[in-house]
Amino acid sequence: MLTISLTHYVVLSALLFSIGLFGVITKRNAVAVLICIEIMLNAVNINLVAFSKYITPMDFTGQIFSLFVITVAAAEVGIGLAIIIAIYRNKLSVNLDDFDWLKW
Amino acid sequence: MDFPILLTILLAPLVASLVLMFIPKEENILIKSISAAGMFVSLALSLYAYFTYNQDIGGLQFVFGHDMPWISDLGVTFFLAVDGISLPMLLLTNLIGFSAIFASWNINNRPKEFFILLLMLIAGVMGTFIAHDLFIFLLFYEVVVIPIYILVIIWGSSKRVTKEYAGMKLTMYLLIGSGFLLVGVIALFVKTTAIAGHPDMSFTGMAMAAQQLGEFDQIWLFALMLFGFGSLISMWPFHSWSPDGYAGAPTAVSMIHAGVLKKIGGYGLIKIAVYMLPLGASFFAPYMAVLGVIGVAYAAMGAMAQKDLKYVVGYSSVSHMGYVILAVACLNVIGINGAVANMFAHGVMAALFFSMIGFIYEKTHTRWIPDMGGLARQTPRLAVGFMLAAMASLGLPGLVSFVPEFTIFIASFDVYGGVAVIGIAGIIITALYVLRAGANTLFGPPRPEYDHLEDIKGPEMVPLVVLGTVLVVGGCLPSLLFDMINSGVVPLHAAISDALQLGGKL
Amino acid sequence: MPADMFVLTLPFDPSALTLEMLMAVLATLVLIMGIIVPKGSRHGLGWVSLLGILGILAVAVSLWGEKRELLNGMYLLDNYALFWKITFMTAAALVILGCMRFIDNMGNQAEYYSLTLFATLGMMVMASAGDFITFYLGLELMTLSFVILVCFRKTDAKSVEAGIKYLLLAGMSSAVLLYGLTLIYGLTGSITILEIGRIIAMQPLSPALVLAVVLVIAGLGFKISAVPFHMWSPDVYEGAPTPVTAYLAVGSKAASFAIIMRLFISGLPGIWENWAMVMAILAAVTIIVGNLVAIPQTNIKRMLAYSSIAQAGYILVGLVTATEAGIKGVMFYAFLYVFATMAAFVVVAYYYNVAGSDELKDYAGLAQRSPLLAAVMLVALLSMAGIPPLAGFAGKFYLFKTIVDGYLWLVFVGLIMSMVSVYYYLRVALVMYRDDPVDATPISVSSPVAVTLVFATIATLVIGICPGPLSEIVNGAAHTFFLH
Amino acid sequence: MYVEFAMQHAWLVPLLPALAFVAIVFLTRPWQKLSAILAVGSMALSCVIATLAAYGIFTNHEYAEKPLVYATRWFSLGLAGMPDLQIDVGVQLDPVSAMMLVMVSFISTFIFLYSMGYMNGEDGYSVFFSYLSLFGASMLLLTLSSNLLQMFVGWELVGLCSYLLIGFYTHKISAREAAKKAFVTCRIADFGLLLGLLSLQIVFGTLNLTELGEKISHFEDYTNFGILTMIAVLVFMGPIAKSGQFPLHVWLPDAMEGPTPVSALIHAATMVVAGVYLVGRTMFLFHEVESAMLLVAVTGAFTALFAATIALTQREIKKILAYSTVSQLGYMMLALGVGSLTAGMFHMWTHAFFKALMFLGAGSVLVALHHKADVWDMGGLVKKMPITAWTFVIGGLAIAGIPPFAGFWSKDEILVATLAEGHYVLFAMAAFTAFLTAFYMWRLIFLAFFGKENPANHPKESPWTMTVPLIVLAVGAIGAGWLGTPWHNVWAEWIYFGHPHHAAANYGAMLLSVVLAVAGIGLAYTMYLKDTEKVKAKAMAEQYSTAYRVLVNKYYIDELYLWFNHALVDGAAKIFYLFDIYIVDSIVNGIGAFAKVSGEGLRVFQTGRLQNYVLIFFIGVLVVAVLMAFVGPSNAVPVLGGVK
Amino acid sequence: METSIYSVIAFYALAITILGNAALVVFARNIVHSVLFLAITFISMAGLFLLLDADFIAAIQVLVYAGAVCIMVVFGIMLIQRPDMKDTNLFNTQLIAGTGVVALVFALCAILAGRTAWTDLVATQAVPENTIQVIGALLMSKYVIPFEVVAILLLVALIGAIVIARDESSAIAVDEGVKANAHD
Repeated sequence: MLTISLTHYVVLSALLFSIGLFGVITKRNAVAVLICIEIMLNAVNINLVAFSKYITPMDFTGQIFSLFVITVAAAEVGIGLAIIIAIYRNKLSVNLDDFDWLKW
Repeated sequence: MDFPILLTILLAPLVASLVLMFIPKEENILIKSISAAGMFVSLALSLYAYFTYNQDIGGLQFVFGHDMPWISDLGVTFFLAVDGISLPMLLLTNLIGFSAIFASWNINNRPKEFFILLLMLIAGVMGTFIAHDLFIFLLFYEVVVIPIYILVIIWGSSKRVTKEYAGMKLTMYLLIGSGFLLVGVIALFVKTTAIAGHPDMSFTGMAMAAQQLGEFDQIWLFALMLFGFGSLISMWPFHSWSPDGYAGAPTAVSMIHAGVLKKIGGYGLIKIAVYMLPLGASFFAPYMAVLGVIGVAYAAMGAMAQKDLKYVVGYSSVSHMGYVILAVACLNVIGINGAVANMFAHGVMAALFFSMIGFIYEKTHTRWIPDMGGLARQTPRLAVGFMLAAMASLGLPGLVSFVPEFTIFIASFDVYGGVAVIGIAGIIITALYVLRAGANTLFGPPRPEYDHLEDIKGPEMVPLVVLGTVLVVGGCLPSLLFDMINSGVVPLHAAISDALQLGGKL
Repeated sequence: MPADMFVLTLPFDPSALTLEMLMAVLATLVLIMGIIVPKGSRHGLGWVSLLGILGILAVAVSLWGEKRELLNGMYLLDNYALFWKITFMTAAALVILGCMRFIDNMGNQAEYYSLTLFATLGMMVMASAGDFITFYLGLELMTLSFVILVCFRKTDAKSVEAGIKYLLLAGMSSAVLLYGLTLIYGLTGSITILEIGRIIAMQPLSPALVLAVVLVIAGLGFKISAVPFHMWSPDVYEGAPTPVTAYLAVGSKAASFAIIMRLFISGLPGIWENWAMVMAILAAVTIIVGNLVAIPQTNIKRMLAYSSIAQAGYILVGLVTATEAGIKGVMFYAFLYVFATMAAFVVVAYYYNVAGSDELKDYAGLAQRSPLLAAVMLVALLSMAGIPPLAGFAGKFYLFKTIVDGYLWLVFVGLIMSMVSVYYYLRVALVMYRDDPVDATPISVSSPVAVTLVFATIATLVIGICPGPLSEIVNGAAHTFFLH
Repeated sequence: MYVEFAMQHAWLVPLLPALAFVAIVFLTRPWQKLSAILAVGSMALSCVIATLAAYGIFTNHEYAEKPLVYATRWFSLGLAGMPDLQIDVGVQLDPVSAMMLVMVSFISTFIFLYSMGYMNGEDGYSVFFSYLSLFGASMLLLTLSSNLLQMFVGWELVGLCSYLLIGFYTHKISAREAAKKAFVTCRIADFGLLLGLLSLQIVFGTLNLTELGEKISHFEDYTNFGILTMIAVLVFMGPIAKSGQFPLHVWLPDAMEGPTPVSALIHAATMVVAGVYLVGRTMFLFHEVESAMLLVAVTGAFTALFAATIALTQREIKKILAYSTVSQLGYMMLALGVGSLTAGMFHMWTHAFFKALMFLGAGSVLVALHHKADVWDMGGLVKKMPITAWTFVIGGLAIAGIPPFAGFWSKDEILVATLAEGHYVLFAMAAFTAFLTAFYMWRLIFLAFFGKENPANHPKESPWTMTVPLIVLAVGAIGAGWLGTPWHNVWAEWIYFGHPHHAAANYGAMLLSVVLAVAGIGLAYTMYLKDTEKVKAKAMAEQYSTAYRVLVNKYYIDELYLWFNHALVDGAAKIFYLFDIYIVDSIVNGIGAFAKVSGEGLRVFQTGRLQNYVLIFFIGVLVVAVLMAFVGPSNAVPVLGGVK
Repeated sequence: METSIYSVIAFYALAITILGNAALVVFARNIVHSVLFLAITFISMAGLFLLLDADFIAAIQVLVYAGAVCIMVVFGIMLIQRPDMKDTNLFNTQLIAGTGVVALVFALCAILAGRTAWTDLVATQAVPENTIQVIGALLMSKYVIPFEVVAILLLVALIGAIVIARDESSAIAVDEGVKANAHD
């Protein structure tokens, strides 16, 4: 208990991932879903950085990986917001439940 | 290299259909003439091939492309060749194809597309009979299905079932069947490659390896092939596409389908399934015999209950194919000879039947037997054709189907005794329904509403003349047909009986 | 360890990146030209992109046989990668050539073409990727480009809806994928696929690895739209502009397969037994669901979407045995799938310009209005169904022959369902051929489209009738896969 | 020289009419007279050749022991050297076939000639002659066959011609139905025959008559002897229908729907005796099997009696003749069944003449009366149509068995043979039949030709083409029997099975048959000629009304068959068909529907809601995880495979 | 293996902050609040990264996430949302099913990942002090290809954002924007 091992980080990551996932599944607002995805990606980053420290401390692989993940995530948010704006223009709503034109 | 006669036979209709694509669709007569010309080339060449084939030597002749690697990692070569089994089938295809062109002479609704598809269909069927490579065989085997579907949905007719339903049922049935077949073929390929050490998909090469397979493998592979080919040849209980399909299809398609396409099933059963998997064949032979007999009796009874001419012939062809299956199940020289010959005979007869029914339908706009009668007075030539076909159907001696049926009876009675008797009894029921249909259509008091009908004439006579001639000549001189088939069956039987002996059967 | 050590010791040969660099330059060039060229003549950008792709394609062909390994296996240039790149570029070239008019109607040509090219670049990176980071970035480059392309018709509610669905689901799935990848990284301490392969073969199977593989399967299964991770694809395919759908269906899927094979066959062969069965089941479920749900569809794009789901199932089959023959089958099938899908979608796109609808019922009488379009459509669909003598048949033959021993049931499922698929393909034929058109005016097919269609059709036929040459090439490509 | 030529080229006999058939169909159909002449001419030529060939046979006694056979391969299967199946076609000339050849071609020639007049003005005149030619060819082929399958070919072809000719008046529904009935009835029997042939081929490996005869007589596989019985019974099924034996006689009376020359030729003189001929040809088989012989004999005797009783009450002239034919065929079978090929063939020979004569006479009457067929409506025709009437009377005497007319000698031969074999019951039946025959035949003659004239009729004697054959046949009906008188039995020297047997003249039997014949004629005379108002006849019909009804309705056998056909066969067909479309097809459609429904069902998951998709995605993840983690490869379901 | 008591406390404190705020992001009924909690989560994450000797990543985390992303999101919200922010972030109808599935997914992850013997894999070395320099060198050498790709990816994102978000009515203005950005 009083030592922090890699497992702690892994479990923390899993928890965060699940919270993000919960948001993705249950939130109505598109923006909220978008940020919940970011939370999931952050969970991944926890893993990466933790592994980087514990498993490959000399290689920085995980850190660099997480760097790229952050970058991509940011880009994704940018595009996501753009799309949300576009869809808001079309439907005057950001409620995901309203977007079921395409189905069956 | 010699003149590639088989390739020319195969390509002539394809070239014709290619030419048709560039003909304006209003050129009605030109379109039909080109189609006829294409088929004529094929027919003439296949007749030439038939009569120059050296029966004393036997085996594969007019070989083309056996050294032409096609897909080297599958061991596929573009191997075209004919032997005594495939040559009659090739000839049959051409006879019927040629007749079918003329049977469709009155098609004026989108003729260009019709003839393009028809020629493609015919070429596809021919391909299956001349391919001596399993892959190439499969290539042609399924290629025919789609033109048929389109032909049915555009030019077919809706009676008891809609033509859309009929076409789809026909297509789906055959495709599902071929799906199972394909599983078998792929598995066979993998297993023979393992045995032979190198891939080889030519019939002979594959058979040599396949015959060494263990009994269990042979049995399940044969089961798959039996289902695939069986549904194509409308083996009971996989027959139900056949009557509906024929009823929905336009004349030419019914002719080709009942005439030759179905025969691919029997042909494949003999030249692929039995040849390659003799142990499987001997395991399934009794079941096949039973199914064949059931098919004969059941379909004949079904035919009795029909009032639509095409349904009568549709069921009847199921019934006749029962004989073929029964014959194959005998697994002896006489039986297989009979099976092949019966396929030939039934092809000619069914095609003639359908072409005549087609003309009747074209002229009277009905196929409903109670609505007809006395046509023999109004359209005597049509009646002659119809009666010829009917008589051939009931196996009248002097027509081509008698001797094949006789040989089948001999073989099956010898091998299966009592079971075969039920099948042979089919000839009685056949006589009943064929005569009933024929008599009620052609004889009896003529109906005034058909007084204005014109008898068939000109190009419409071609099916009657061509197929009728074959019916009679083949009936009087069965050796013309049987010597040919026999030259193919004897080596095949020798191969399988060797394999059976090795496998401890027989 | 001093940082400059890395710099000195790592082998790096920029010439191995020729194709990618050329593609990046081309894409940027098109983008810039879009700004320079006046709006009225941006039509020419399509031709620029096309010629550029063809040029790069030529370079790719000339590179055939090269075999390099950059940065300790982080970037691999071999015939395997080259073959995939050729596949992507062929698809891109076809979609550009075939849909120029559609794009012109949409506007923003410069952005469209450059994004298409960037997406291609992403795929090319994926095909060559030897490590997780390169792979992930290639994947995201491709995905994000596609996201933008999907909602390119932003005034169309369907397009934008498809866009948001794609973005969110893709983001979510990349998170899942990444989670899996990080676990693998954590377990092996490496992100280089080949090295991972070596390490995992020596390790006992740990629970985290199971989880990682599950998540990776899910994440990549999303990209190839394997059931049950496929849900996005019908909606997105339907909503996206048709050329995008086409490219999405082909390119995205093919690239994902390229990387899946690298990842699973090179990276996880040690636990082959574990994932092979899952792959087999996924393949079966995908084939079944894709084909069955396609049956009741009324929108042709949606139907094609389901059919392409089923196609993914077939391709998955090649993965199950993790052998060279399987890889070869996948590559062969993917290549021919390009032509069939492109042909079908180009027809759909072209017809949309004429009829303004993608509903199946509006295809009535197409055969009479334009025999070419109808025939191409039919050929394409039947090739997907695997009807000989079209390419799909040979492809299925190659795929299924690998799994006869051991997974016979899957052969049954695959082949029977492929025959079932003919049912809904033929319904299209039914509408096109049987019915008479409401408006009988013939459709004149512009020559670029005609060239595309005829080329794709001929390719489909040639590969089907004579698969030998392609098969040899693919054999060569698959052979290099195991040489690292 | 000519004789030698004819014997070596006997195959020309069937070929010539066949060529005539082809020529008429393809060339001369538009020219009616030419067609007719072609048919008659070719048949006459055949007749000449046949006669010459027969002369050759009957002048050289070794042919009676060893037939002249020449044959060629028709087809064969299997290796060339030792085929698995070989069927030859060829010619077998021996006294039996030579006799039959002459009879058939001779009678055919005259009936063809008769038809030229009879059919004058009918539609399809040429077609009629083409059919006749085809029939002639087939019948002669059957006669000459050296191989049972070849014979079967001819057998079926005559059946076809019979079908075509019965249904010649295509516009008549009754003709159509009768034709169908004839064909189908024969077909049922042919099924048995075919099975018999198959068994012969399978057991003995050949169907050549001579070889079969050889092999069967040396067949010593006694453990398997039952098979011979079975074969014999099966083979006999063919003749049962073809020769109108009970219970498959039903088609023959109906066959009278055809033109009268057809009835005369096919359904009296030639085709119907093919069954008798077949049994005669395969005597070597029946001879080996006691029980089969008995079956033949009993069938024959019963049929003879049975048909004669029906004939008593019939009113249509041709129906009466038809039942009489059935009855006479029964005689022939009886003869064969008691082992006397001689007697059977002899009766066939004489019967051909007098029955053809009577049919032609009936045809002549029908033409004159515009096809009014009821004998009760006739009467006194002898005045207007003397040739027809008196030749008919000759026929009547012949059939009744009044010496020295032909029928007497042959019938006597049969009775004697039956008695000699000790079949007393059969003898009694045959004798009683003789009485009935004389009665019903003379009933016909008295009613039609004598007595009061019916004023409604305006009969006129027929043209020479019709009367000449009548006269010729009348001569035959008188003299044909003289070949086989008990005192100088030329017939028995040539036509026999086993050894020629010269039965001594049995005067008792002779006397009995004459007495019975005279009694029959006398009874007919009293009832139908003397009693001008036919009171007795009517009274009898009323007194025994049940019996009368049964007889008039032919023992209700047709009704029984009709019921069987409709209720059982058609009913079963209906059931099969319904089974097909509702069960078999439903399964097929059901599978299709299942696919569709499951497509629809699976579609429901595609709600269009993004977050549903995420949910399903993760459910998928869970399932895959369970599969991988807990099902794992070590304890994976073996069905799913996975062995590399 | 972190044994220092401070790091243990720090870990738990950060973990609780992260998880708590992440939960608040999800449960907040106001979207703006959610974003605020998100920012806190991100910043605490940066703390966690520091704890893991990844100072460069921590910096980037703050800059990119807490700075750029959150601001961008707020901007986005402001552009589209009505002035009243109440109840802008509600749950949908899948709450129960979602909870179930998520619980299972968590169980799966936690069990499978948590039960793994990570300690066997742990390396003994420590992380070098100077991370930025090494990372920089690595980015330019070993990870040069991903680095270039990510550059292109950002360009794509840029184009995309513009293409999609641009209002067609003011197309000219956006065209200018594309020009400006394309020269980057």
